Amino acid sequence: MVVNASQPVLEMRGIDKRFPGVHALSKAALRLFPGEVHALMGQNGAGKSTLIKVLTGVEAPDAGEIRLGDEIVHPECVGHAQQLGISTVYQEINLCPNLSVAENIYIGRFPMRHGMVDWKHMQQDAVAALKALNVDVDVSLPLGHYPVAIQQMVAIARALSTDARILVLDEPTSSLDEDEVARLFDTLRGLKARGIAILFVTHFLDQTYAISDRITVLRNGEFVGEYLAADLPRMALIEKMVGRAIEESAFARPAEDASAEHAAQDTGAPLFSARSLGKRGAVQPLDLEFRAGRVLGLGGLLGSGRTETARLLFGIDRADAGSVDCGGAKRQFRSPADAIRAGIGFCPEDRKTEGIVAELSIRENIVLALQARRGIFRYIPKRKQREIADRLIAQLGVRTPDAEKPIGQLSGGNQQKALLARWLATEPKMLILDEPTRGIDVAAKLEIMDMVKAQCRKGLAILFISSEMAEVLRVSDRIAVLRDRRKVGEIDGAGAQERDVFRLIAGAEQ
Amino acid sequence: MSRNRLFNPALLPLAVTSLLFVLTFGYGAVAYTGFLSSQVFLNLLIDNAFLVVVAIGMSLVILTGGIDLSVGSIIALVTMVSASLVEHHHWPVYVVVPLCLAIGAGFGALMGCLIHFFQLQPFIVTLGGMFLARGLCYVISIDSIEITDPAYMAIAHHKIMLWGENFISINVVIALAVVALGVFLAHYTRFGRTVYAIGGNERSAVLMGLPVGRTKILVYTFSGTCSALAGVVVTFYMLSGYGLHAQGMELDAIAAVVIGGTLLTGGVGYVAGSLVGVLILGVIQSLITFDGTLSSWWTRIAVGVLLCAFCLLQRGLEHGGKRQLATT
Amino acid sequence: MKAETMPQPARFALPAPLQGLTRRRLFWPCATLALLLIINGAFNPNFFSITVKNGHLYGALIDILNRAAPLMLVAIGMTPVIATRGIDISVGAVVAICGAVAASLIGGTLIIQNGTPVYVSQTPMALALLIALGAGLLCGLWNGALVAGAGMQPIVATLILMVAGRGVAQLITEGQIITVYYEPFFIIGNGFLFGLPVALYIVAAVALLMLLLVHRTALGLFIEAVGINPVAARFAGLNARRILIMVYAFCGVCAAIAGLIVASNVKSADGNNAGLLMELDAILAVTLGGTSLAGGRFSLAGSLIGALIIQSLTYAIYSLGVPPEINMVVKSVVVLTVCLMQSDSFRATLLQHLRREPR
Amino acid sequence: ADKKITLGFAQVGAESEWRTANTQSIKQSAKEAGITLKFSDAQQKQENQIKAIRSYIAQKVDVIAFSPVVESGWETVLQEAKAAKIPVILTDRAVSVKDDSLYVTFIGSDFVEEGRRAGKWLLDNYKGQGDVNIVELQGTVGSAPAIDRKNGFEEVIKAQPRFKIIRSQTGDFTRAKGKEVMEAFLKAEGKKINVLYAHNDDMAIGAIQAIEEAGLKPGKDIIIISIDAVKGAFEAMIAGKLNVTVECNPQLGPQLMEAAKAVVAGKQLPKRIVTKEGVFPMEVAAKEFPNRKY
Ligand SMILES: Nc1ncnc2c1ncn2[C@@H]1O[C@H](COP(=O)(O)OP(=O)(O)OP(=O)(O)O)[C@@H](O)[C@H]1O
Ligand SMILES: Nc1ncnc2c1ncn2[C@@H]1O[C@H](COP(=O)(O)OP(=O)(O)OP(=O)(O)O)[C@@H](O)[C@H]1O
Ligand SMILES: [Mg+2]
Ligand SMILES: [Mg+2]
Repeated sequence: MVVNASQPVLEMRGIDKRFPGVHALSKAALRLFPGEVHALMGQNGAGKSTLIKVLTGVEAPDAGEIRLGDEIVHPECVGHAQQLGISTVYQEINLCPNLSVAENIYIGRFPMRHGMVDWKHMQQDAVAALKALNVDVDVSLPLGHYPVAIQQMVAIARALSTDARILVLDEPTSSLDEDEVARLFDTLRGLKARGIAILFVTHFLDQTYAISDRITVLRNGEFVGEYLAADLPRMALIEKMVGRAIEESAFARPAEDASAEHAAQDTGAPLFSARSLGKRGAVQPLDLEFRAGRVLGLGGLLGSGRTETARLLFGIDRADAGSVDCGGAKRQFRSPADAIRAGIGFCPEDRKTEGIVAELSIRENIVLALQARRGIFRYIPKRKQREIADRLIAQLGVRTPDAEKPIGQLSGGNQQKALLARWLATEPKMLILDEPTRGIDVAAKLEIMDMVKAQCRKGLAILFISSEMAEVLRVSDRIAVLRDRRKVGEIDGAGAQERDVFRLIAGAEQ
Repeated sequence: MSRNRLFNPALLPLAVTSLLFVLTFGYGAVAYTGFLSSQVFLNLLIDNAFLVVVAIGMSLVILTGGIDLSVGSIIALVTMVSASLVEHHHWPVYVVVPLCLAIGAGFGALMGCLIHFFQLQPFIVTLGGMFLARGLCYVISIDSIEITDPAYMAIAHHKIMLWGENFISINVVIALAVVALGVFLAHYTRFGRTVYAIGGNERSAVLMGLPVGRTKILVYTFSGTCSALAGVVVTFYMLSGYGLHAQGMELDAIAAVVIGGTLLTGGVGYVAGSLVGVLILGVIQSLITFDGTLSSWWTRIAVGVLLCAFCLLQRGLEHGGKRQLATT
Repeated sequence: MKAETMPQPARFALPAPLQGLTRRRLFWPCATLALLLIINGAFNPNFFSITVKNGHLYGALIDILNRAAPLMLVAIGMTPVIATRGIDISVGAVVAICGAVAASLIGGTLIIQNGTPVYVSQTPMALALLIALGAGLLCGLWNGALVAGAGMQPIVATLILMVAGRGVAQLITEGQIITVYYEPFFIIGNGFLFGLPVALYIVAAVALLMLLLVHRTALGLFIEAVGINPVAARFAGLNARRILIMVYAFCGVCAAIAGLIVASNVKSADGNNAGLLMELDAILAVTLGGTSLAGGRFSLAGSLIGALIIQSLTYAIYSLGVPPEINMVVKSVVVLTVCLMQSDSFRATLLQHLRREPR
Repeated sequence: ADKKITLGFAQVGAESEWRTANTQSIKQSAKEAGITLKFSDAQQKQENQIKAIRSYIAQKVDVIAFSPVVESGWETVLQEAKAAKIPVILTDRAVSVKDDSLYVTFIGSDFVEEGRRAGKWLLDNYKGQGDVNIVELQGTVGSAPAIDRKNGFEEVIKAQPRFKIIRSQTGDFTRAKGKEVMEAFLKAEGKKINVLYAHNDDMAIGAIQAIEEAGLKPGKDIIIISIDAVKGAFEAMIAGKLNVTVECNPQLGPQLMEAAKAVVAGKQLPKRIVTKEGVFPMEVAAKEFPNRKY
């Protein structure tokens, strides 16, 4: 380890930042040494992203100093920070969906030839850069054609392709599956060996311990401490982040509810079932059954068609084969509104573009789906809206001064909770959760999982999609496995292991 | 790896638009005698050269997600300034033209600065610019000023003979040069790609460290310069300065750009498409004059209906085309 | 920081969250309007005087309100359209169409009744007005269908009606100015009720209706959601298309009412000139009122104030004796100044410079 | 004639009743004269007119006629017409070109002269004593009739210093604007206004409404002079609300068709064909009204 290199490349001290109504950072501090991977940890809204934005000149701090080597610097804009040798992947994917994949990697520093952008050269470079991350896509297509995970890989490729002294990665792995993460970590280790300092934010503790040398913890915008990863046990880290102790058993798979009533739910008629539902070019016709009080997990690798299945179920894309059976009635959902009326809710994986309505308040975002179902004229009075919003905010622990704040100003994890609140407000019969824990901190993840379970117990059916296989295994009663947009099998969730799923996936290969 | 494909789907709108132009022209050729001649096609270029020039500038602005309503007025202002300098003060053409371009650039840069530094909406700022430039015309003179300067006359009357009796004017050369410049800027320079990035997502462009502010100001400067150049082209075309020249041209330009396949929300489109857009507007007009039986109001209705039919067809074809591409 | 807190005059108490919002949003438009009125008053001593003439109030302020009525209506209609990220540049043409429809249906034929000549309407007036409003609705639905149904870009979709609509209006009037002789029709644009112009009551009614719809139903929420993030709105179960069509239809109806007021006011319909360039003024009014053209949050009251700002400015130009040649220059300078004043970053820059000056 | 003549006519637009009457007259008389008419509407844009003329050249019509939007800027396209040996007739207003062989003849009225006549009528018929305060409603800023009618009028009333234009503002040739501007004038100047000079009848009719609403008697408290002599003006005169209107004759059709035939037959035409135009004061309105076609 190079951790003990004498002098830090970067030192931030006493950083203060206020937003209207929020004290996002107060006396936050951070030190980065060359050749280390440094994890910045903290709960949702702890101020991690804000600290990074201050570092890279997106937000101006109200107080504090930033020292790069011996110099005090005041990064004015992202371009300036890049010149100073800081390369960043921001939390929400900040790329241009209309530009080609290759351009997204190289824009700002195109290879030029005769004063013109050298497209050919650039595309070759882009293919190579992505190959290093094991991504094989047509780099000449617009980025928007690809799912979030690919976009995230492109963002990483962009940051890696600069020669920076400092690499900042704000939750780069939130949509990636394990293979990709492993590949990314290999690359990071290579960079580390070259003496590059890497700042890394994640909510996956496994990943934190797999890659980082040192950990800085923030809580409520304040600096809690800096630790060597090796010296800080997992539960201690959680305690530092959350500010209170959490029992280890909370992370285990909850005990089975073995009541007779519960067992009956597995045998009776399902609440909803997809009957050879499919769409050409998207998903091969498949059957899925959703039972009250049961979680159906959807397993599969990146691009296996999980999101597309969810979209078909929710009526976003129109299926060209099959139907959804709701309590005996065959339905073909033509729009999300149809699905919602049938009692389905859907938390999309890309919350920025498909989930939140950024400039509207949290309250308005929460009641939106409920109000949409009631129509224009059966208006929920403001007072009632506030009641609903406040209740759900409290229930889900959304960190916000009040419900009238624009949802766009919340930290990512809190946005996700607010979206969940939107669907719980409609009291659905079934909830589709596509990557619901993306970007959510450990404590909140537990809360959300508990919520999911609690709702389940009240008779909600859930379709659960997550790139984190462990999570799927932990909550699902049954797991359907997809491969190449085809269902290849279904296994019982209880006692299932990761290798069972992988065996299914591999089995389909022959 | 870039997969080989027969056809790049991003080019579909452009192809559809071009196809529709050919179809429309073909219809005219069948329906009206005298329509099927190369000079009728060249006349489209001669008569719309200024619109082509403005539309190129406008394309870049629209690609950033902005809009420039001041173009028509800047044209009028430039014709007025050149006419009064040339006629009343006897300045030579080689001084007047660069000066006019500088005025246009300055005007555009000013609007760009307002938009960027004070976060004003492009629509309003350029609307203000539109009123201002038009107003300044009348400050110079409310009457039209005729240009009798021999140099101007020579340029205006110069015919570049192509084949047989067919000719184009110098304006056409200018317009095509601007198209080439526009295409080059948009697709082969950092500036151009930044324009697209801003249109795609301005915030992302900032976070990618691109020079967003500078590019936005430059885009309006470029559009201002194009408008000024279009003004010069108009001066050659009509040999007069007049405060009422090019009224409502901003809408024609916007329509041409949009018909050319560029999205008003920014980030998507081809600069070359705007040339086709202009040609389509031109051919609609030609069809109506060749018909020559429509009353004033039926003329308007016909233009509207053709525009509508055209846009619907374009959308339909694109939709169908996308499906075809998706299934193959 | 984006939101600048500024000193605010104390106002009547509103519920706390509402207070903060209205204050910040409408402060600058109101200030601008006040300033323009003061300038008007300074140069024209009679400006604020209101007398009673022929049993109704008479004065410059009444004129401004009365003249602004059509613009206010169109601005009310335009606001939700802009909130959904759209734009409707066909309103001027719709004004012309509806005025032409009403005028040509009503007309006025001279007959001798009990020895006195009276003008009677060719079509019952109520029916004629309904048909005119229906025409407006139809225009709006057409725009809505093109935008929401065919997915055309709003500016181009409405450009079609802007071009063709004027032709339709002229077709109805056959290029003539249709003069109306039927007295009851004049009430809409010229009549007075309790001393105030009837047109104002119409504006108030439409504005009230819209305010009710926005604040007492979910319409406001839906419009804003669709304007800010149409995808997310659809995923939340909104029928974005239906909302778009409604919004354009409403805009068409507003323009139709404006058309009736204009036609009634000059007792005639002019297919070519009625409502000419009104779309620009309406868009300007909406923006001056603080609604962003990028869609999302909107303010109806702001748009009304915006319309009044424009009309006061026009009035100032007329009554101050500004030579017509520089009308446009004056207008543009005022508009740009107002926009700058409303820009937070401009005020911040200005304040910085002022602070730097030695005291 | 053995072959049917084709006439390409590029109209300015349909911006006013006057223009519509003009168009109608041309269409009507083309039909009567057995001439094939190719008509196009430029919507007040010079570039559109030029395009239309180019397309007439491409269509090889026999004669081209047009009402120029402005005087200047026609050299290039007229030379093309000349090169194609197509004769050109101007209607309504002249163009300024160095080489006047570019057009055959010009049929039409003279806007400056109309302004002069309006001024002259005022000087001859104004009865009151002392200073005369005139307010002027101009046409669209920069448009030819607005400029010329203003100049003609001013030229005449300059002779008597007691006639003063105290306010002048554009009313865009429309009733609505005319009314709006007049309202503002009345508020600002009150009873001081003696005379209103409007560049067309429409604005005068709008202004009359404003004057009535202000409680004054148009035609008596304020003398009203306007130009064009459209039907509406006659109605106002019969009602005693408008004092005089100067005719600007749109019925150029018959003369144009005659000229077209003569040109094709190779006859020599005078460079300027003047149309018959009158001045109609209030007193003759009732008698003249039945003769009005537009
Ligand atoms: N532009 C803004 N305006 C107002 N408040 C903001 C803004 N950006 C962030 N905040 C607030 O600052 C606090 C810190 O947010 P930040 O995004 O830094 O959290 P985070 O630690 O990155 O959380 P997460 O893990 O969810 O990404 C939050 O309470 C958030 O609501
Ligand atoms: N490694 C990859 N290389 C190329 N294309 C990929 C890759 N991974 C995913 N894709 C693309 O992703 C699309 C499938 O996305 P979809 O979102 O349905 O999958 P998913 O199983 O939900 O994955 P995710 O984990 O991203 O949600 C396909 O169009 C496929 O082309
Ligand atoms: Mg964050
Ligand atoms: Mg997915």
